[in-house]
Amino acid sequence: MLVNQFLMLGAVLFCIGVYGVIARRNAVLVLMSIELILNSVNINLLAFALRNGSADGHTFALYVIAVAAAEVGVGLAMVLLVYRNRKSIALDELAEMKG
Amino acid sequence: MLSSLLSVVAASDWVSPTIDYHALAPEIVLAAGIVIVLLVDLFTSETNKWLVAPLASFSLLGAFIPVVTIALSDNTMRELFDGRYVVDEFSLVIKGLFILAGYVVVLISTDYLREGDYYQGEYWFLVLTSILGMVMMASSRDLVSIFVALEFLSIPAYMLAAWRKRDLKSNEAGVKYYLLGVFASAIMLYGMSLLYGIANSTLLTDIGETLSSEMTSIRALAILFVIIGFAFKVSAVPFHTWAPDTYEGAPTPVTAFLSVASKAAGFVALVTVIYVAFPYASDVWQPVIWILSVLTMTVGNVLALRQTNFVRMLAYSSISQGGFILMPLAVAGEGTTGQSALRAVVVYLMLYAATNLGVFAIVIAVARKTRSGAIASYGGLFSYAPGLAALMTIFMASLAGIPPLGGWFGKFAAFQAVLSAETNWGYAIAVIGAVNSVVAFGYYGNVLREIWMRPVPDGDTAPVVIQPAIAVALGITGVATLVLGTLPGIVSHFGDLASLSSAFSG
Amino acid sequence: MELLRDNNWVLTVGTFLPMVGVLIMLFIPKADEVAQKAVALTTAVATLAVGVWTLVLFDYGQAEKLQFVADVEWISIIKSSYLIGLDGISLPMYFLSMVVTVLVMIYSWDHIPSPGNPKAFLILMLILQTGMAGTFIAQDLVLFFVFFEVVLLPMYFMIGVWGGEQRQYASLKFFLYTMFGSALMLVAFLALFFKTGAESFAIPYLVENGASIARNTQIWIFAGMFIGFAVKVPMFPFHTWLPDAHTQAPTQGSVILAAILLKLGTYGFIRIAIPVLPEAAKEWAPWIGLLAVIGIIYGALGCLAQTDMKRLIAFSSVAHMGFVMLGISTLTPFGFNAALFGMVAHGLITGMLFFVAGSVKERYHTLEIKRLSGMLKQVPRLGWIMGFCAMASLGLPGLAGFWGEFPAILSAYSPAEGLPEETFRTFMVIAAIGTVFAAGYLLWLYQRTAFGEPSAEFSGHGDGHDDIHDVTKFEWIAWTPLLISIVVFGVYPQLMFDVLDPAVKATLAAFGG
Amino acid sequence: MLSASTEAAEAVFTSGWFLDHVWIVPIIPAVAFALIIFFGKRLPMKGSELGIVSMLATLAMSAAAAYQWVNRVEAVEKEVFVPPVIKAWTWWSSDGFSFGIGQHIDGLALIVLCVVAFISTLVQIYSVEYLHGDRRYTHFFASLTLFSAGMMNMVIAENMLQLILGWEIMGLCSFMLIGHWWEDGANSRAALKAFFTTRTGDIGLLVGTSVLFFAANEWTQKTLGISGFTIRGLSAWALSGEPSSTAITVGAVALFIACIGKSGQFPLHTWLPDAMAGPTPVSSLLHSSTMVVAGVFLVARLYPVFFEGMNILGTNVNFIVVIGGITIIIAAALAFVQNDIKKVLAYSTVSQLGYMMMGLGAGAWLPAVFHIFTHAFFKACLFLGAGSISHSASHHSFDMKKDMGGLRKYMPITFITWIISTLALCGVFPFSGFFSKDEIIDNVGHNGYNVFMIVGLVGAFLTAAYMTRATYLTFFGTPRGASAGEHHDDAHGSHDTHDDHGHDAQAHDAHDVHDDHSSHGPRESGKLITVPLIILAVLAIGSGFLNATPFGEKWEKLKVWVEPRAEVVDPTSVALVAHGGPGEAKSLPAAEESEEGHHSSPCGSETPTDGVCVAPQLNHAKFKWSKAALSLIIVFAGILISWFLSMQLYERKNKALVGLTQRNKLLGAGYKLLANKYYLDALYENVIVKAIAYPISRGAYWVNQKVLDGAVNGAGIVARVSAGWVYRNIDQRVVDGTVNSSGAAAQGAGSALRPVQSGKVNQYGALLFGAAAIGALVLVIINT
Repeated sequence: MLVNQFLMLGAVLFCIGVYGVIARRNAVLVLMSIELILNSVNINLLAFALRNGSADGHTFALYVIAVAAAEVGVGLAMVLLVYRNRKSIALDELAEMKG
Repeated sequence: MLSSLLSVVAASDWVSPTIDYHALAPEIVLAAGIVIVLLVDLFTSETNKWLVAPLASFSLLGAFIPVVTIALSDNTMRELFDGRYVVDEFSLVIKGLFILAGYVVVLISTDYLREGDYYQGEYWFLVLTSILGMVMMASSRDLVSIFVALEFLSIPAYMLAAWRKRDLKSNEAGVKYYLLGVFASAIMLYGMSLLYGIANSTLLTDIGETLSSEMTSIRALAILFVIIGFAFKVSAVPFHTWAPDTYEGAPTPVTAFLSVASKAAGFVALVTVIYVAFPYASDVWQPVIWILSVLTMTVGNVLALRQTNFVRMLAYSSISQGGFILMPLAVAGEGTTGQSALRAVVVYLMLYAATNLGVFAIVIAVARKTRSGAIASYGGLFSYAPGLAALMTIFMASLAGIPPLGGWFGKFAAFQAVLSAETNWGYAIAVIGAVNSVVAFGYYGNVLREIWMRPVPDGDTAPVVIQPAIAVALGITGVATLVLGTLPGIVSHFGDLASLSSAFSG
Repeated sequence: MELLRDNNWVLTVGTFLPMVGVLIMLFIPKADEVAQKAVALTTAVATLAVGVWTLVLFDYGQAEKLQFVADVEWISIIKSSYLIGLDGISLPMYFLSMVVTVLVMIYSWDHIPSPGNPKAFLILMLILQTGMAGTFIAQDLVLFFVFFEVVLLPMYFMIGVWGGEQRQYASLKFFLYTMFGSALMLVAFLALFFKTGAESFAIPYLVENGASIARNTQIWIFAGMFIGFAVKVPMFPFHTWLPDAHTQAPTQGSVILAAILLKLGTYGFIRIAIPVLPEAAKEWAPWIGLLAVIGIIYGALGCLAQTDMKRLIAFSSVAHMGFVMLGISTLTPFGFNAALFGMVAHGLITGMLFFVAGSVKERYHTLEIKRLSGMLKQVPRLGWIMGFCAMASLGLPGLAGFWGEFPAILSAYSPAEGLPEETFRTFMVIAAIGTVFAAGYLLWLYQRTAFGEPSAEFSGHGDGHDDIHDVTKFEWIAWTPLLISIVVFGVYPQLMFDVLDPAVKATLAAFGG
Repeated sequence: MLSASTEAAEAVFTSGWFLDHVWIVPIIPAVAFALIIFFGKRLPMKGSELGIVSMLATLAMSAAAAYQWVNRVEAVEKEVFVPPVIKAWTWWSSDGFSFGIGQHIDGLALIVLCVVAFISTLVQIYSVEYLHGDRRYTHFFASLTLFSAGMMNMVIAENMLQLILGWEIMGLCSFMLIGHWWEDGANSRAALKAFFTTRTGDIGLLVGTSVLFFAANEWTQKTLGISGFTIRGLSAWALSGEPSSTAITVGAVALFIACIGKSGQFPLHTWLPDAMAGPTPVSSLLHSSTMVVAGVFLVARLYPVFFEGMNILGTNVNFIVVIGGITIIIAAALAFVQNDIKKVLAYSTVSQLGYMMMGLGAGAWLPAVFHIFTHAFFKACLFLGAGSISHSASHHSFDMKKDMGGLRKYMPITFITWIISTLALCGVFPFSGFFSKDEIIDNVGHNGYNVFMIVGLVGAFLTAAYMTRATYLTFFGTPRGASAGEHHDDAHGSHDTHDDHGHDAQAHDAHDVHDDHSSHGPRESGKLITVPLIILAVLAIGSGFLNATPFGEKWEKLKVWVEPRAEVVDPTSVALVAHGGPGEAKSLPAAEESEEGHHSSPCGSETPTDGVCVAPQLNHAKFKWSKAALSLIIVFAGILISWFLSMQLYERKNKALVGLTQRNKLLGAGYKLLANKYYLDALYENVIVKAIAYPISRGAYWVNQKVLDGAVNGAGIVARVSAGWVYRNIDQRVVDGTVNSSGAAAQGAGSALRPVQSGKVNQYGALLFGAAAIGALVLVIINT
């Protein structure tokens, strides 16, 4: 079974995604990094579903994909909004409020 | 491989599940309300947009009716979809809480929106959607449905936070909330995927049974990641960072909604997961929640002390209150403590909702006059708006936990639960909590000091006009705070939820 | 313990009647000050009437039993109930709280402190009254806690809104201190609840079952309660809120604070901490005694250092409450009686002193001892009253103060069995020395302010000192009952000891005496 | 035993209504006090009539009671213990300890009661004129009356608590009365000092009472069924052989400290001369004849306790006798250097109180009590005489050198009464002082305290000398200052200009009255003043014959009437506890008679069997004319030497005065005159001092002013300074600081944490995941 390899892949993707979220200043890149994490989750789910032989994982993965799409939609809309108001999507400039 | 999978699916004959429509009635009413609101908003002219707000409130009140009828029916334990969606006492109480809290949010939003000329129809749609997500959350007993419910309530909330499109702060609030929220839910999802792998099921009860055996590092990791997802939602330190910025930037009614309903939803999910999925893994989550709780109440408190913006202060206060709500969960796994811990959480949530919504109602009413969010702008409120000042006093005292105002009983129940464990960890967190409850008065008292003892900052002592909707909201929350404080017996049995905590009683 | 349930409406009515007054006042416009005052005063008088009726109904032959007991379900889920009752220990304090409220109301008729707003002021006072009376009748820990806390907010506002220059600081300090204590106290209550089998919060139940708790646990639980009550008393070193609070509070606030609020702490010791946790009490008693005598001397030294009259009186409270705590720390019925008497006596005397200080402030606009002089000449009646109170306060026999002080000293000679005799005898001598200090600071105060020629600053005619006048009608009405009580209890202390003694003995049954 | 007690029960002691109702006596003035306070100002005589009437009533009642007591005593044989007439009601009870209030009437109580009532009456009558027109006339009478109530209550006290009650009321009244003219800071300071000093002594009273109570209570309850506060209980206990020596010694010493404070004994005597700041009637009543003897009275009252506690008769030295002896000499020496006539008398009082204490300490109980009795009359007379002078002759001045001299011509009555009283004070036969003082000295020696007998004789010499000096300065020689008709404002400005917004008219009236009679120069005082003087003078002569030992036992009336008989009695006879109403009071059953006559009573020397004792067996010295002659010679020597020196000075002074008077006429001012008088007086002082007591009195005075007084004042300053330091540093910094800084710490923590909330999403994310990662790491490590 390739389950372990899939899980490793999932873990690696997860780490890459986390790194992206933490390190990237560009909002869109951060969004994409989050997508990476979600995909790592999907891989995990599918791998486990294969190993366990149940359909739940697949179902879950489908939900995740759907919700992720919605999320990205909202996310991009927001980034657009910010861009319209600030002409920039650099996240570290978004620090009006702090402390 | 795929074939084997398909054979598994094919092996069991597809049986259309019997659906208990009575049990789903609140959700159905809400969904219908959402659609109607959207449609009415689409097809009415600008001048008739005011119709939408009453519609939204009616749909909420309409959704409340079935909650009551189910509660009054003989069967208050209804399992749907193989136990993935459960309507029991716990969920009913919580649903009632969400719906009523939503109703109050609608009340305090109405005039705010009309005067701000914000996109009314969509607002109501999003609020109702989010509430629907919360209502679903209360019944979800499956990883998938929990996840869906969570996103259902979160995504509209992200948009609501950024509602004032031209306002940079609102944008910032939305973006921060969104990015961190999605990040946290991604981490949680990762944990869920691991859980699924371990238990080979997304059903919480199955997971619970699987986790009763020996703990491994991967299991612990899964549990931790899931908890973190909800800890973000309840803005527990150190996953709280979004809260102050979002609360400050978001429109005030939205902040009220986030700090009460959204937070409550997070706790509901956390409680569900802990009680149903992890009852036998208390070795893992108890210390985690203990630390979260201590950090949350302490950091929230000390940071709140330094705030000058009222809403931001409320954000930290809300973080700190979250710490108190977490407190009983930190020992929920000990013996029979689970039941009293659950009761404490539920009761605390109710009292906190009533009080905090009241505070926001006043904030909206006062900000309408002063056009400022600074705590100092409340100076001398007592001299020109004694009624509001008195109510604010009641709410602040309730948040500070001073009898006989609502909040005290929440704290009391929390302490009671913690101490009933009779463990050293329990005593320790109780003492820390006690000290924190004193520190908290530092900032609540500061507000009272402004209101009662300071001069009016700009000398403008024109009375504050209170719109009817706000007045109703204030009435509901004020009476609730007072009555629940003096006669806590009324709510306390709502927390007596045997079904959910059954895992602990045996 | 047998409970007498006859006439059990009387306590509830007596406690919550002020809230009816509050409701009525809420509907009277703010501008109609006379109506506000009239309603408030009527309510207070009606409450007092209920109190008098309680005195009449009280079965003095069975003062050791709880009477007028009502037991109604309240928060059944946590096994707390609305259990109220009155015995010989509570009765004097319960009644005193009503009397003081009425007197303060009368005084308020023409003494609403700046910035005015009698509506709010009087409403707060009525709420305060409910909280105070409730604390003394509550026989359930949760109920006790609720009432104990109810008094906090009104007092916070009284100090913070109607107080002196430093009012905001003082009020916050008062609040935080007390809240700190009561938070730990609550934790202790809950621990007690669980350690006695999580059956009930009822004090009679806990008294029966508390002794079975393991000794070390008792000590810890006692520690929590100790902090809660000691802050309220206030005992050294938790006393620093007191001078600030007293000094800054408006006269009425100071009076209530001195007369009743401080007693909530000592009452808690007597009613809850010691009877419920006898073993721990024995362990703690020497330390309480030590802090008490430190308080006596320290409070006296504090007094000598003061330049402000009100602050001096405030510090004297620390010393006087030290005597009360010394009596309590002996764990003997004798000491308890002394302490309870001392509580009432201190309430009357120090309350009266604060009234006087308030009136001095009103007339002279200062309480600086250096600037005051020759009061006896300018305002002879006020001066004499002040002298009388000073004498009562320093424990002159024949006036109420003595019967709190002397028996407390006496009781320290032979503390309860198992307590270190030598230590307590040392305390006794120190406390006796404290009485001299009391004479010192009070007479020194009196000599400087009342004797001599009025200072030039205030002696001129017509230049802004026209308001230096002698005792007014309302002051007389408000003060006379206090003054008479000081004499009556001083001449015939048995009035109170009669009621106290059986109840105290019943309370201390666990100590075999 | 049993038969004896039944037999004894048959012997009925007579009693009487007055004797049974002595407890009413203090109530009369107490009620009068209340009436004066509330209604006094509206009465025609401003309340003084109430005071006087109440005093007369008490006097009548006490006299009647005394008469009935005498009957009671004389009805039985000498060897029979005459039980006191006791009544007690429960005053308060706590924890089973019952505290009574009532009366304990025996010879001692009655003799002091009569003295108090008598002197109070006279002083009040005297005050009617003396304080005529005073601004606080009514208050003055109220205080005087309350004082009498307090003293009487103390005298009849059934137990220690009641005694403390009276004791402290007296303290309060003395505060009010000394500070009567409080407009002057010096007066109020003196009042404060007096109260504070006596109060310091009262620590001893409280501690002593407590110690004795707890030591005795068990025994008294068991044996007598009464509490350990009762006088008779404590007395019986003390003599029962039961008490541990520690308890009783500690108790006795503690109580004696209180007596030192109250009775102005060394080293707490300094308040007494200062207390002369009060009006003269006050000095006369409180600070000579009644209040200050309270300490002496306490020792006499609880004599068995002191007897056992101090081991009187057991050794040659004890605390009481030492203190008494020191006080005699120290105070007498101080009297020489006073210019103020009242201060001379004050020190004389201190010295005489020393005699009383010394007598008590040396076992001379009866002479000491007798001396209380006689001293009251002549000392009151002396003080009132001084008051008379200041009132009518010296324009409210008490300065003998500035404002007196030669007054015998102007004030014959005052002069004669003064001389009589002075002779009594000096102890000249047959004046009353002779009988009492000589008895003390005699008995002190008899009981083996030889050193103190010499002290007593020296004291007698000094007494004679300083009184002669004072007499000379006041009544002989040439009038000076105010007595010469001069008017100087500073003297009267001190206390009779009491202007006030509200009372201008009245005050000015009073002022005028004073000016009126003062401006006429020295003359005799009015009847209200002289009549009391005469009465007192008569008693100063006559009172001594009540116990005139030189004339044989028949004359020793007081011994029969007052001295309790030291017999072993059945416990029930002293154990009476009257919880009932007044009607139930009953005479005590008679006591068992001692079988072997009164001289061999075991009381005080060994443990009594089959009963209890309430009085120790004391010895009485046999009077011998030879000893009396010695002391009389010493006294006369004192008088003559002093007189001789005074005469010499008088001559020189006269010479000098001629010149001075001329200058005075020329300059028309008194200032230089006064200064020159000082010059002469310094000479006078030097002669006397060199001749008699320079080292002692100067030294003593220095010690008094610098060391003792300094110590008292210094202690006050130290207390105040240290209090200030403690307050500023400990209270405000440490204790309060801790609290405030914990608040600051919380806020600081808030500030420190704020950078975490940087506002940057990436950092938030990092924090979020960082925390998760740490948690994961820990969990993984734990669970693998």
